[in-house]
Amino acid sequence: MNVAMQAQADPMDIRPFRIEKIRKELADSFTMELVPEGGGSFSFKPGQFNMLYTFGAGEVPISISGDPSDTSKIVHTIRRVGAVTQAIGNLSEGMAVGIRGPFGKPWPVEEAFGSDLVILAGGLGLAPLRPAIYMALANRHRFGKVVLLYGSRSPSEILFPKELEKWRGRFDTKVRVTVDRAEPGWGGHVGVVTKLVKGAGFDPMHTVAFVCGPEIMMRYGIQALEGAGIDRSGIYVSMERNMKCGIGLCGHCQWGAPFVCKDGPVFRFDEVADAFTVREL
Amino acid sequence: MSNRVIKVDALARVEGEGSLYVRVKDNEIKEVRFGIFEPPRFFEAFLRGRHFMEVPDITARICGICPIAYQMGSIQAMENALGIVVPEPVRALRRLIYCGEWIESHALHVYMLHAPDFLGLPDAIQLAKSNRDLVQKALRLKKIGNDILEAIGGGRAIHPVNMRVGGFYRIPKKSEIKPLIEELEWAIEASHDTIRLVGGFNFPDIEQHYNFVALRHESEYAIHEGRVVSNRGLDIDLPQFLDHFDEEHVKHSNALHGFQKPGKQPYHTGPLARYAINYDRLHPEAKSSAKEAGLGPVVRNPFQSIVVRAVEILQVCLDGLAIAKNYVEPDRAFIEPVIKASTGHGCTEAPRGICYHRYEIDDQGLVKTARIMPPTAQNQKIIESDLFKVVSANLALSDEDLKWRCEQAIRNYDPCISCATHFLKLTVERE
Amino acid sequence: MTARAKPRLGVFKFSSCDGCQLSLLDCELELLAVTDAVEIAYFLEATRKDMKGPFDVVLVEGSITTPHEAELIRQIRKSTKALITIGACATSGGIQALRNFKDVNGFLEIVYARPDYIETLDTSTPIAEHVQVDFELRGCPINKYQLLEVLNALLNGRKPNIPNFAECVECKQKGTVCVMVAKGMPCLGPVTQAGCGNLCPSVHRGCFGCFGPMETPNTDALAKRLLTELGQDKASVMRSFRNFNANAPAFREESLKHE
Amino acid sequence: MANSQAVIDRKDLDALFTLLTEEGYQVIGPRAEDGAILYAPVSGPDDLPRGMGDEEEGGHYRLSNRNDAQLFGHTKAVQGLKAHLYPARQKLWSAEKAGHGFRVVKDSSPQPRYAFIGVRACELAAMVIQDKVFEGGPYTDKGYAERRKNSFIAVVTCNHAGNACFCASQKTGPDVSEGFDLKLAEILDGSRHVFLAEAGSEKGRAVLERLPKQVAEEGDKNAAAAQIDAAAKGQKRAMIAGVADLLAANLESPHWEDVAKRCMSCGNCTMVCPTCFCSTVEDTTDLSGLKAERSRKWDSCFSIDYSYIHGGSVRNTGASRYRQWMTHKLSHWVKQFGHSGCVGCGRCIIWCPVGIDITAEAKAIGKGA
Ligand SMILES: Cc1cc2nc3c(=O)[nH]c(=O)nc-3n(C[C@H](O)[C@H](O)[C@H](O)COP(=O)(O)OP(=O)(O)OC[C@H]3O[C@@H](n4cnc5c(N)ncnc54)[C@H](O)[C@@H]3O)c2cc1C
Ligand code: SF4
Ligand code: SF4
Ligand code: SF4
Repeated sequence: MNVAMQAQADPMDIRPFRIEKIRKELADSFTMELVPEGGGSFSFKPGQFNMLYTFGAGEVPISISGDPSDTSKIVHTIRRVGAVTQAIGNLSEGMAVGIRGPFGKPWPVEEAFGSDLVILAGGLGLAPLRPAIYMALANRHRFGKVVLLYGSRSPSEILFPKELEKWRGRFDTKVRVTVDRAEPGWGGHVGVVTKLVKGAGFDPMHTVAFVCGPEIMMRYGIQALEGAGIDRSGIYVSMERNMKCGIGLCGHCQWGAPFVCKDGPVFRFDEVADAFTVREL
Repeated sequence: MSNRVIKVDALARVEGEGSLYVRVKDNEIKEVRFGIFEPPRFFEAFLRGRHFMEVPDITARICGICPIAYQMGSIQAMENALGIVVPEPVRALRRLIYCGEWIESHALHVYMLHAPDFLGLPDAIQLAKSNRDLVQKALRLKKIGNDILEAIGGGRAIHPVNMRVGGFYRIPKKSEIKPLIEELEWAIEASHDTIRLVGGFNFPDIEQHYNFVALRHESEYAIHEGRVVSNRGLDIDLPQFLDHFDEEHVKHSNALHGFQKPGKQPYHTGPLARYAINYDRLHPEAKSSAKEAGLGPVVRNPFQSIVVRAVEILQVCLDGLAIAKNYVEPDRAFIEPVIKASTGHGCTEAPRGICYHRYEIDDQGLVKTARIMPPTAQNQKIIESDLFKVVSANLALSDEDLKWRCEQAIRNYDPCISCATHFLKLTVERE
Repeated sequence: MTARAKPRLGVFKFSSCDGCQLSLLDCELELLAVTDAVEIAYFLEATRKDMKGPFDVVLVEGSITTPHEAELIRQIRKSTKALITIGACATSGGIQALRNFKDVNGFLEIVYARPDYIETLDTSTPIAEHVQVDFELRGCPINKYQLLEVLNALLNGRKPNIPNFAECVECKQKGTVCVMVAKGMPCLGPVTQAGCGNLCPSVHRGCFGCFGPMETPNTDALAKRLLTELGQDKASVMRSFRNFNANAPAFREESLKHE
Repeated sequence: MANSQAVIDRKDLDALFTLLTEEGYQVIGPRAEDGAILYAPVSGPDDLPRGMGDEEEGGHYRLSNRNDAQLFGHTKAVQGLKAHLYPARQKLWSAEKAGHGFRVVKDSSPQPRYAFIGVRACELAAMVIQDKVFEGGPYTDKGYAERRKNSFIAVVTCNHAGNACFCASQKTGPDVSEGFDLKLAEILDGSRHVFLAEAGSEKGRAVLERLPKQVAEEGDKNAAAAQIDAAAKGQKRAMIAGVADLLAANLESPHWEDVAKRCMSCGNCTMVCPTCFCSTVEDTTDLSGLKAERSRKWDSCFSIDYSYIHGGSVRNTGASRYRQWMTHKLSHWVKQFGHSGCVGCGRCIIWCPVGIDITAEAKAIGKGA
């Protein structure tokens, strides 16, 4: 297994990957496809992340947003927010980045086989969930209902619109998209994503939900899911904390007892529900 | 055409900010004003009420180029007030750190501020383009000065933290001084080369009959201790300094103008003065090197100050080497001062000239009054008089060239305008 | 050599001692690399070349103490992409900000025979009080390695590695014995930003705060300690906070409490 | 397994240093320097702090004169052995631009081989805790692991407790039963000055075998036991029982605010704590932009940057940062690594410039609850 392989080598060593393709997603975000410099494969599980290094600027944790069944490349979707993400954004095809990973606990897609699956995403939070969606759709027959609820701030900030459209077109999947603020030409839902939960039509007794987005959105999302009758133990969330090593040695990502990097980023909500209510934890 | 005004609003490659204003009418100089527009920083005022132990760290901030001069001057003034005489090894260490400041400051001035004038270049960066090796060598020489400052001064060359009233906070280990030996040996060779190089520059023909004032020590080429001596017969101890020297405030400058009483005579302090007064104290090697460069026992051409500076670099490298070689760790880092109401004087040779301090402290150790006379302030009058001469000798030059020549004349003094308070604006008005 | 276009650097001086800009010339081993990497377009201390803006980066030393300076800094801000202030003068007002606590006219009379010749403001203030500043580098003087790091980070589009935590961290990382705990010396280290390279405690003296307040200075807790276990009187505590960064808000407020 | 014990005479102690040096170790031991006991290179017993004791209290430390010939009459050094096994700054690799990409060159300089002499029970316990952190999980810190594996540990048992010590209540000392190569107890009785020695590993046995020694008498064994007993009984501080659960249940206690008024967030406690392991990485470049480097440096949870994520830091208040430090030490650590993160050495109490006492704060939280 991949993780085990990493454990043998020095996990602080970076591996160079070449940028094969860059696609602009939104005004401030882009997707990169990376292939190992000098060949090889890369496998990961949905929800895992890499530490992505760019020469001279530094290293940041970034979730993998590609298809887990495709081991020929790594896909990352990144928002430019600061020095490192800007520097990565300034690279062009053919240049190299450094990768350490994959790290972290994945979305439990396989464990959810047999249940309904609700995916609740906000903003860029769709990126870390996309591998789970790919995997769920590849195993569509193993699930009951599959529901994707996605909220973004405005229509022009909807991530992966083409794919959302494609998934919406599938008769076996329910996709609902909402925006906080409508723009001219928008005919869809307006309002917070949590409003979509009601009437999504899943069986709360047999549903597993994956939630990812800004912390505040996750808070309300979980409330809504719980309100709809899903048990805490069936809800999974993905957290973000400052990370310097990605492997539980630097201490930065502690969130109470768990290390977000190795005990997360995906957590079962009942195990961390208390932490969610503690300020500045 | 007969009326010209030459203005230099911001003088380059000097420390701090000053200006020059020259007005010429019918080929006759009407006015020369060397103005210092460095905004006032009021050191003497806010030193009042400070504890005497805090003073050296505050006075250091008068000037980032020669902080040792300001630290050591105030330290020695306080020691003078409190009757502290530091033991020989501490004294030697002080001399060594001062050698470091001289090497650093002189190397900076000779190569980076002054030499480009003689080579017709705007700066040392351009010089590095044509002669990178030379600039690298200059930088290494300068660095050796800084290395000394760092080794003794507690890790940094600008505003070092290790000097205190009574001695040092921490005694440098022998192992920290030892590496300086090899560096100084290299520096001695490099200083010989420097003297040869700058000795070969072309100097404008100017002779000035200066009233030279410098420190003189019984056995050393005076740096950090000595009596105040002039080439016109003055020979006084520090407490009498203010009986003979004073400063006045002129309208065109934020720095005070120093003069010698009576008659408000201008005087010259700095390398030329030190050299003339202490020629017999020069190390034989430095003396012969000066001779080879064509210098006699007195140098009267201010433009040749660059050569004298180079000789002084050699002198302090030789001095420093001897101290570093004989270094033994003093058994005590400092003598604990006992506070009493008193007055003390201190004077050292900053790279640019004598720097005088006087403090009055009360029985709590708090400063009642402070008086500091930095070298540039003392030299202001003489700089103006040099300028007068330079302009009269060069009236045929175009404004642009005359301006440059004037700047050079000021750079001869390596004036540290920040200490004199800063901004050289040269304004030459030709009416 | 680098493929980057050479950014244009300007170095400007306001009320100060020159020490911080000299730090750049003191980077002897790196200086030529700096001049390879940037074009020094304005640096009075080093060059006669007086190129006008626009600049890519401007380093500003010194505080604002005259009306002329207040005007000049506005012009400079307009002519540069990035403005970095260097040193205690530029980042907090410097030692000359001691005037802010007194009547400046009284000061004038002490130093100058003819105060009417002098044009000065009542206060010495940091650059950031006048124009927007992109990065503030602390220290009296700045640490030359930190200066190189900031230039370096800027050139490489990286966040500078300039920590804002306490000097104490530097002590312990270097293995320096705490002078406050082991020798009973007053030390401002716990409230002072790290970065000097742990100078004072390394030479067995307390830090006197030349890097200014750390990110979250609890000066109150320190002052209490100084006044009790360390046996300091109010006046000394006031003076401790009234130094090179006297005008930095945290230090100013603490010193006022002990007036 | 009962290890065989022997007695080494004080005058034969040199042999231990010689032997370890011959074996290629750099010998690190306690030295009195700059007014404190530090771990630093020592070349023989003469470098040890003979006759030196230490006086400790919250925010207070002084070296004292014992007026005797004991070499280990102090308690613990300012910092533990963390500074050696897990250096404050370590280069990880450098990289160079190459074509469109870059090439990484690992820093492969060999790790030092240290022999630590005079290690205290709490310090050894701290090492074992750091072993769990750096080597116990799926990922290993290679540098630490190598230095640790290379090291030789000669414990010296305590014969008295410092005022800040509370190892007894943390069950990490003062006795030591495993994890060492050699264990020494210093016995000074009139003119008789000996060390009761016991090997705890093969490495230790091999060394002990080659040292000049005599058979250990019952009297010496009893004396050593009595010392440990005295060190345990002499402890003035103790961590309250059940602190892990107590803190976990009191994350919102108003007492955190109270500590925050006194705490300066200076980070001293995290730096001197022998188990604290937080670090950050520093990516640097050269001016040409052609070379880059990465180092790892100690970090402190008291800094604002520590918890920074885009938009702001998670822990802005002093209260939340103190809570992070204390709850991590005493509570979360147990969940993370199966053991408290505090060995009761008391360093954080001594070296806190304002003398905040972790045992007292724990008690106060207990009362407030
Ligand atoms: C598990 C995980 C997965 C992530 N996945 C993605 C993703 O798929 N796409 C994406 O765009 N972003 C993702 N992020 C967020 C991303 O790591 C930050 O946006 C990034 O670190 C910002 O770095 P910067 O230097 O550009 O910003 P600055 O604001 O300049 O940040 C300075 C430094 O702080 C740290 N830092 C800042 N924000 C974060 C953060 N949110 N998390 C951790 N460290 C931070 C980094 O070390 C960074 O270099 C993820 C974060 C985590 C923890
Ligand atoms: S000496 Fe000062 S800076 Fe260093 S740890 Fe002690 S209090 Fe902090
Ligand atoms: S220790 Fe403090 S006073 Fe000393 S140099 Fe550093 S910041 Fe300045
Ligand atoms: S928390 Fe304090 S007492 Fe406990 S191990 Fe760390 S420094 Fe020692």
